[in-house]
Amino acid sequence: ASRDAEKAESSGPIKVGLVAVMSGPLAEIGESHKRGAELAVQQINAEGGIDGREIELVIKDEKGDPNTSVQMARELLSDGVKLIAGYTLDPDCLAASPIISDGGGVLVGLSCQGDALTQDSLTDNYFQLAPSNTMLANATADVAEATGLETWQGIGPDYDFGREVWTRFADALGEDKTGKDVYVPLDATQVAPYINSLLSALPDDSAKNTGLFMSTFSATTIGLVKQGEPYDFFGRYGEVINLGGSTPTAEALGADTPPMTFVYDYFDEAYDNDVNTAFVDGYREAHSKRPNAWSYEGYAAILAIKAGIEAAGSADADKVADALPGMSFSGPKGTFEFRAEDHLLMSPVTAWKVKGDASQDEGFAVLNSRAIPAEDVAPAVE
Amino acid sequence: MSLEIELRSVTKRFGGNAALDGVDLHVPAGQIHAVIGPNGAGKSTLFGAVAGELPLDTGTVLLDGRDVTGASPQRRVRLGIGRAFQVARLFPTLSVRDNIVAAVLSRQGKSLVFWSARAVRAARVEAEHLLDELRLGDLTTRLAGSLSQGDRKRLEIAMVLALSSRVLLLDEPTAGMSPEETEATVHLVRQLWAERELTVLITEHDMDVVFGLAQAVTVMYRGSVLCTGDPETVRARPDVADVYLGGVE
Amino acid sequence: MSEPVSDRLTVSGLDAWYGTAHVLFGLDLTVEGGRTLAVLGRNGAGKTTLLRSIARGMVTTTGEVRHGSHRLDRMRPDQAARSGVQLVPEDRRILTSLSVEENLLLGHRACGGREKRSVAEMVEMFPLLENLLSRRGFALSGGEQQLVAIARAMMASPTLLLLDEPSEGLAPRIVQEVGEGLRAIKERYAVTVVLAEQNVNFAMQNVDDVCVIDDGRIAFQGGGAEFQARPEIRDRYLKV
Amino acid sequence: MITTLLTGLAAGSLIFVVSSGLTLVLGVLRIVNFAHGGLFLIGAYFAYQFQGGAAHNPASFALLVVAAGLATAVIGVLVERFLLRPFYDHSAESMLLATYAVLLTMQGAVQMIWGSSQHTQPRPEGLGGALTLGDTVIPRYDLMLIVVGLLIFGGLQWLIYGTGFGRQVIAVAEDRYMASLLGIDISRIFMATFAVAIFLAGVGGALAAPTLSMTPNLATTFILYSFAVVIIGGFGSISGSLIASLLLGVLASFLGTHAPELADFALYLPMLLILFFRPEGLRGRGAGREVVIA
Amino acid sequence: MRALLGKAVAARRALALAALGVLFVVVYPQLATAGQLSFANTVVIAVVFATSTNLLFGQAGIPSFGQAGFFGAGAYAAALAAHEGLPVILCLLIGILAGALVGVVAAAVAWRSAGLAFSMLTLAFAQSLYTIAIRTDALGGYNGLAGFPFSRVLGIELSDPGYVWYFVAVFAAVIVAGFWQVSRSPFGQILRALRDDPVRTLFLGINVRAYRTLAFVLAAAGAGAAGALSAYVNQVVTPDSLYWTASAVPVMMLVLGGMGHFAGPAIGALLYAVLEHYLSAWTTSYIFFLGILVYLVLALLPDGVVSLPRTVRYWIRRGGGDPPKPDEVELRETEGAAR
Ligand SMILES: Nc1ncnc2c1ncn2[C@@H]1O[C@H](COP(=O)(O)OP(=O)(O)OP(=O)(O)O)[C@@H](O)[C@H]1O
Ligand SMILES: Nc1ncnc2c1ncn2[C@@H]1O[C@H](COP(=O)(O)OP(=O)(O)OP(=O)(O)O)[C@@H](O)[C@H]1O
Ligand SMILES: CC(C)C[C@H](N)C(=O)O
Ligand SMILES: [Mg+2]
Ligand SMILES: [Mg+2]
Repeated sequence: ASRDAEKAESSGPIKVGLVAVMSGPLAEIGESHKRGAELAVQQINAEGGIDGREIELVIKDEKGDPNTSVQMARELLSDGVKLIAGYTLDPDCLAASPIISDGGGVLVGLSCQGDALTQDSLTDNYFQLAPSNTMLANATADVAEATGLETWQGIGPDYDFGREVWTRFADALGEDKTGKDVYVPLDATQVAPYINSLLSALPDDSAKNTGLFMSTFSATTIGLVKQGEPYDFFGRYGEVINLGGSTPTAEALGADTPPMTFVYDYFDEAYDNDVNTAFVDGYREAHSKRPNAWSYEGYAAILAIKAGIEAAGSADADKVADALPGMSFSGPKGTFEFRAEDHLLMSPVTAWKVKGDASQDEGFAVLNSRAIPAEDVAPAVE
Repeated sequence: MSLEIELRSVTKRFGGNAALDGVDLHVPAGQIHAVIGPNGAGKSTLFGAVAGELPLDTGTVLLDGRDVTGASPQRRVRLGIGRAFQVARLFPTLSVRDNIVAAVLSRQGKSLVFWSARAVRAARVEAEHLLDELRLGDLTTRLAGSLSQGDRKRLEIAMVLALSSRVLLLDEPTAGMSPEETEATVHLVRQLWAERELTVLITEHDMDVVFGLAQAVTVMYRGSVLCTGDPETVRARPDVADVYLGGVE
Repeated sequence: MSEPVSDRLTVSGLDAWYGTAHVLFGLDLTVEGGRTLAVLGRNGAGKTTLLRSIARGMVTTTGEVRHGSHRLDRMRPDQAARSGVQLVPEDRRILTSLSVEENLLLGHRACGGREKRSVAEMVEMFPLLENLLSRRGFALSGGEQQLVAIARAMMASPTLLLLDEPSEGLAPRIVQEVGEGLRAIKERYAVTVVLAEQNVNFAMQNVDDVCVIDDGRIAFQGGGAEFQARPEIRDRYLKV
Repeated sequence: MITTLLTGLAAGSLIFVVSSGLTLVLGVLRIVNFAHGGLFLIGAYFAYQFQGGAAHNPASFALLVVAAGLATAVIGVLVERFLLRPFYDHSAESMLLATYAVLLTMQGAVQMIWGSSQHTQPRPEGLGGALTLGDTVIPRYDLMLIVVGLLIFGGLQWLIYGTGFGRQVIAVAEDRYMASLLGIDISRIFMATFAVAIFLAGVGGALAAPTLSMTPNLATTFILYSFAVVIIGGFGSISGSLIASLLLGVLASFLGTHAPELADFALYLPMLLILFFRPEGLRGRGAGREVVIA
Repeated sequence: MRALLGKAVAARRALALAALGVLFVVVYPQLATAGQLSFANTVVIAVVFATSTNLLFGQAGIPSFGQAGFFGAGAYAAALAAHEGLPVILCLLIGILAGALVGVVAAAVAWRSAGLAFSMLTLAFAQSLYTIAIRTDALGGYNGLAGFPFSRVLGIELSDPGYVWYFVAVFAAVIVAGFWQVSRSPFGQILRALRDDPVRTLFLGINVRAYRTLAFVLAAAGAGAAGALSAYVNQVVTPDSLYWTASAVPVMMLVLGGMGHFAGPAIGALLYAVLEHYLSAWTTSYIFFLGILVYLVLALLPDGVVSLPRTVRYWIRRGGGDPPKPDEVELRETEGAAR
C-alpha cells in the first residue's frame, strides 16, 4: 500500500484531505468549510492546478467527535493523503494533531483556536490558520476600548473557551473595567435565567455605560437574543461585542438581530484584495450569499497548502512541513506568514458590526468592519 | 431439624385497616399447622410476618426462641424458613431445572462465585434428581413461565425443598389443582414432612386438605385469631362454621 | 323475561398455540344455547386455553369457533366481547385504580347493541356487592374480587359467559355464594355458560353438561348425569 | 424574584406540555417513546413553515400552533400505526430501540428538508415584550406559556377523569388484556392516546419555536429533559409531570439567576436527590406497582 | 444421548469458531491498511463495551443508562497513568480499576430504585461526571487529554498499527472471555433469576442488593476496560465520552445484536459500528438511513440479529408469520453451550 502512496505523491492529482464536521449540531460549520475548500480547489484546478497537477479533495466527516477525528486522520494517512486541512473544535485538533504529525502528515487547522495548540501542545506539523483565543480576546479588548464604555459584563459558554477568553479580555482591558461574568451550559435551551443574573448586577443608573462581552455562539447567542427580548437585554448595554460570533447567526436572526459587533476570523467587507474578490465573487456565484468565516477558513486552508507545495517544490508532506514555518501566502485577508516559532498565522482579526434591518435582503445591515492586525494582538513568542 | 415458630401480639396495618391485629401464634417444632379463615382475614399477611416480607407495626417473631423480628427475609431463609406464595413466584424465563438450580446454589452458598461454572453443573444434576423425585421430570427443560397454574405451584414447592428449609410456609398450595392432584400434593407434603422433619405452616380453602393434613388449626377472622385447636374441635365450633365454613357438610 | 334465546356455541377443529407451543389439538365441541357446560381436566390440560380461544385472548388459534351467527375465530377479543362473549379470567383482573362501581360500568363497553344492565340489577343479584361499590379495586379480598368480576361480565348482557375456575382460592362460604349467584344468573337470564373447574363438586352442582380435556384433546363429552355414572372417566383423565 | 419565578414557571410549562404527552404514552402504551423528541422537533419546524418566518397576530398564531400540533399528530398517528404497532408484542428493549431509530430518522429527515443551519421564528405580535409592575418584569410570552400549560393540564385531567374515554384509557393502562375482554378496542385507544400525546408534542414544539434556535438536534436536548420530568414526577402521573416540570423549571431559573456556576447541576442533582429518596417519583405508585394514569 | 451429541457438536463448533477468530486476528494486519486496522480496533472496543453492558441488561435486567460514566472513568484513568509513563498493561489495569471504583459509587447511589428510575439515576450520575470533567483542569477540561503516547510492552514499541491490533485483540478477548465465564457461573445463573423475580430470589436467601452491586461493578469494570483501550488506541480522552448519548450506544448495540444471547452484543457492536462508519462516509444525513436500517433489522428480527437462524428456520417451517420467541429448543442450545 505504501508504494502506491509514494507514486501518488509524485504524479497524478494531489490528494488533499478535508476533515470537517459534516453531521450533527455543528454541521452548518462543516458545510461552510467544505464550500470554501471546494471553491478553492475548483479555482486552482481551473487555472491548471499546481505545476500541472490537479488537486483532489478527499472529504471526511469527523462528527465533532475526537475519537472519530483520530480515526479519520488515520484513514487519510493510510490512504496516502498526507496534506490535510481540518477540524473545528479544539479537542478535535488536539487529538488529531499528534497523530498526523507522527504519521508524517501536515495539518492546517480550520477553526481550532485554543492557545495550547500553538503553545504547549504544538506538534511539528500542525499549522494554525485561525486567530488564537488570545488574539481574539486582545482584539475584542481593542474594540471595547474604542467604545469608551466604563465597564463590561461577560457571558460565555460554560467551558474552558468561555472562561479563557474572558480572562484574557479582562487582562487586556484592565480588571477595573470588568464586571460580572456568567457562563451558560453548552446544551442549555433556557437562557433567560442567565440574562436575569447579568441584569440584576447591572447598575440602574448606568445610562448605558456598560458594555456586554459575549463569547457564546450559534444556538446560545440566538437563545439570548430571543429570550432577552422581553427584558430589552441588548438595549440595556452601550455596546455588545461577540467574540467568535459570525454572520450565520445574524442570517438566522434576520431583522431581530440586535446591534452587535462580531469579532472573529473573517468578514468579507473588511478586506479588499484580488484573492478576496475572487473568493467572494466565486462564492456568491455558487451559493448566492456572502461567504462566512468558516468558508474563508476552508478556502484559505487550501491556498495555504498550495503555497506550501509550491514553496517545497513537491507535494511530499515532509517537505511541505519544512516549507510552511515562516512561509507567507496570499489569502482573502492578504499576505501573511505562519510564524516560524509557533506556527500561528499572523493574519488579522476581523471586527464587524451588524444590526437587524428588515429592508435588507439578508435581514441585517453591516454598519462597519475592520481588520485588526495580528502584530497588535498576537502573543509574543519566547 | 425442624423449627419452632412463635408470634407474639403481631400487628400489621395497611393504611387504616389492620391486616393483623395483635396475633399470637405458636407452632411447635415438627407440627403441621393450618391457618384458615375467610378471604381477607390476614392469612397471607401472617405468612409475610413469619417470612420477613414486611416490617411489622408491633409484635415479636421468634424462631426456635430466637428473636428474628427485624431480620431480613434472606437471613430467615438461612435460618430455615422456606416460603411458597399464594400466586406462585417463579423465574418465568428460566427452565424449570434452572429454577431449582438457583435454589440449590443459594443453599450451597456458592452463588457469588463468578469465575467458574463448575458449581452450576453439579447443581443441575442435583436439580434433575429432585425434579424426578417430585415427578416433575418431564418438565425439566420447559420454561417456567409456560407452565399451567398447578405445575407452577408444584415447582415452587420444589424450589423451597431444594433450599433444604426446615419450615415450609405453604400459602394455598393446592389452589387451582384438580382433586386428584390436590390429593397427590397432600400426600407429597405429608411424605416430605415425615422424611425431612419439617415444620409446616399451611393455609387452604380446601377443607379436605386442611383436615387431612393438619395436626392443629388456627382460625383467623378480620386480622385476629378466632381460635386454635385440634382439627376436630375447631371444625365443631359454631362460630367457625358461621364466619368461614358456611353450610358445607 | 324477554331475553332472546341464546345461541349455540360450536367449536370445530380448534388448534391453539402459545408461540410455537402447540396446546390444543383439533377440538370439536358443541354447547346448546342456554345450557351450562363444565370443562374439566388436569393441570395444564388446556381448559384455560379453550376459554381463551373462544374469547380470543392471548393465544393463536386455527379452526372454527361459531357462536350463533358470529364467527368468533375471526374476531379480536374486543369484537368478540361486543358480540356477546364475556370471559371472567382465572385471575379475575379487577382494575385496581378504579372503584368497584366504575369497574362494573366498564362492562357496558361490551354491550354492543344489547340492552345495558344496571348496577342496581347486579346488586340485587349479588347482595354482597352493595357495600363494596365505592371501594377501590385493590381493597377487595379474593372472594369479593370474584363476585365483582362476574357482575362486571354480566353488565354487558352477555349471551355466552366463560368462567375460569370461579371457585379457586375462595373460602367455602364464598364458594357457596358464588354458586348461588351463578344459579341466580341462570334463572334470570338466557345465557350459555362454560365453566372451567377443578372443583368437581362445585361444578357438578351447577352444570348440565360436562366435557373433559386431556392433553389438549377432548376425552369425554356428555351430560352431567352420564359423567357421574362413569367414574372410570374421572379415574382415567383427572387422576395424576 | 418574581421575575425569576415566572421565568422558571414558563420554562416549566413548556416542558410540561412536551412531557405530559410522554407520560401519557408511557402510562397507557408502556412505550418509552424516544420518537416523542423527534415529533416535538417536527412540530417546531411545522410551526416555522406555516408561519413563513413572519410575526402573526395572536389569534392566527394560536391557529397556526394548533395547526402545527394537528399536522404533527397526523404524522404521529401514522408512526404509531405503521412503525410502532408491529413492536407492541416485542420486548420493551426492542420497542425502545425502535423508537430511537424513528427519532434518528426524523432528525435526519428534518436535516434533509430544512438543512442543518439555524432557523428562528419571530414572536407573535402582542406577545413580545413584557408587562412591568414596578420593578418586576413579566414577559408576555412567558405568561402565555403558563396559561397554556395550565389549560392543557386542566384539559388532560378532564379527559382522563371526567369522560368515558378516560375510563377506558385507565383500563387499558392498567390491564390491556382485561380491557379488551371488556370490549374496548385497544388499538383505537392507543391511537387516540398517541394522537393526543403527539399533538401536545407538536404544540410544544410550535410554542418553543419563537424562543430558541431551531436545529435538528433540539430533539435530543428536549427529550432528555422531558424524560427526567416524567420519571421524577412518577410514571404515568400527569399531575406528577406538572409538579416536576414546574419544580425543575423554577429550580433552573433560580440557580441560573443566583448561582449560575451551579446551574449545570440543576437537572441532575435534583434528579439524583428526588429519586434517591422517592424512587417511585413524586406522584408514583411505588416501585412494584404497574404504571397507572393518575 | 441427543444432549450428549449436541454437546459434542456445540463444542466442536465453538472450537472451530475460536480457531477462525485467531486466524483472523493474526492475518488481518497483513490485509488491512492502518486506517482499517484502526477502525477494527474501535469495533473491538465496542464489542467489549457492549458485552459488559449486557451483563446488566441481558442477564441481570438492570437497565443502566450510565455506562459511559465508567467507560470515561477508565479512559481518563488510563490516560493519566500513561502521562505518568506507566507501562501499557498497568495503564489498562488502572482503567479497569477506575471503572470498577466509580461503579461502586454509582451502585451505592442507584441501588434503591428499579426500572426506568434506575436508568435515569444512572444517567444523572454519569452526566454529573461529565459536568465535573469539563470543569476539572487536571482532566483537561472540555478539551480533555490528548497526545499521551503509551510506552512499550515487554520492550516492543506499540505504536505500530499491527502490534496495537494484536495487543487490543488479545486484551479484549481476555475481557470478553471473563464475561463469558461470569455468564455461565453460579453468579450469572442467579443474576438471571434476579432479573425474572427479585422477590423470589430474596426468598431463596439471596442478598439481592449485593448481587446487583457486584453485577454493576463487574459491568463497570468492563466498561472501564473498554474506555482504557479506547484511550490507548485513540490517544485522546474527552468529556464527550461521558455524555449521556455515549451511554446509549452500547445499549443500541446489544439490543440490535440480541441481548438474550452471549454473542448478541458483539454481533450488534460489529453491525452498528460498520453501519455507522460506512453510512456516514457516504452521506452527511447518515442518521436518517441509520435509523431506517436499525428499524428494519429490529422489525424483522425483534430479538436481534442472533435470532436470525431461528427466525429463518421458523419461516421455512411455517411459511411466514411473526417470528417466534426463544423456545425450549433454543434454551437447550444455550444451556448446552454453558455446560
Ligand atoms: N400490600 C397491601 N396493601 C394494602 N392492603 C393489603 C395489602 N396486602 C393485604 N392487604 C389487605 O389486608 C387484608 C388481609 O389480606 P391477606 O392477603 O392477608 O388475606 P388472606 O387471609 O390471605 O386472604 P385470601 O384467603 O383471599 O388469600 C385484606 O383486607 C387485604 O386487602
Ligand atoms: N403463556 C403461555 N405460554 C406457553 N405455554 C403456555 C402458556 N399458558 C399455558 N401454556 C401451556 O399450555 C398448556 C395448557 O395450559 P392451560 O393454562 O390451558 O391449562 P389448564 O387446563 O387451564 O390448567 P390449570 O388447571 O393448571 O389452570 C399447558 O401445558 C401450559 O403449560
Ligand atoms: C463553534 C466554534 C467553531 C466557534 C467558536 N468560536 C469556538 O471557538 O468554539
Ligand atoms: Mg392469602
Ligand atoms: Mg387454567
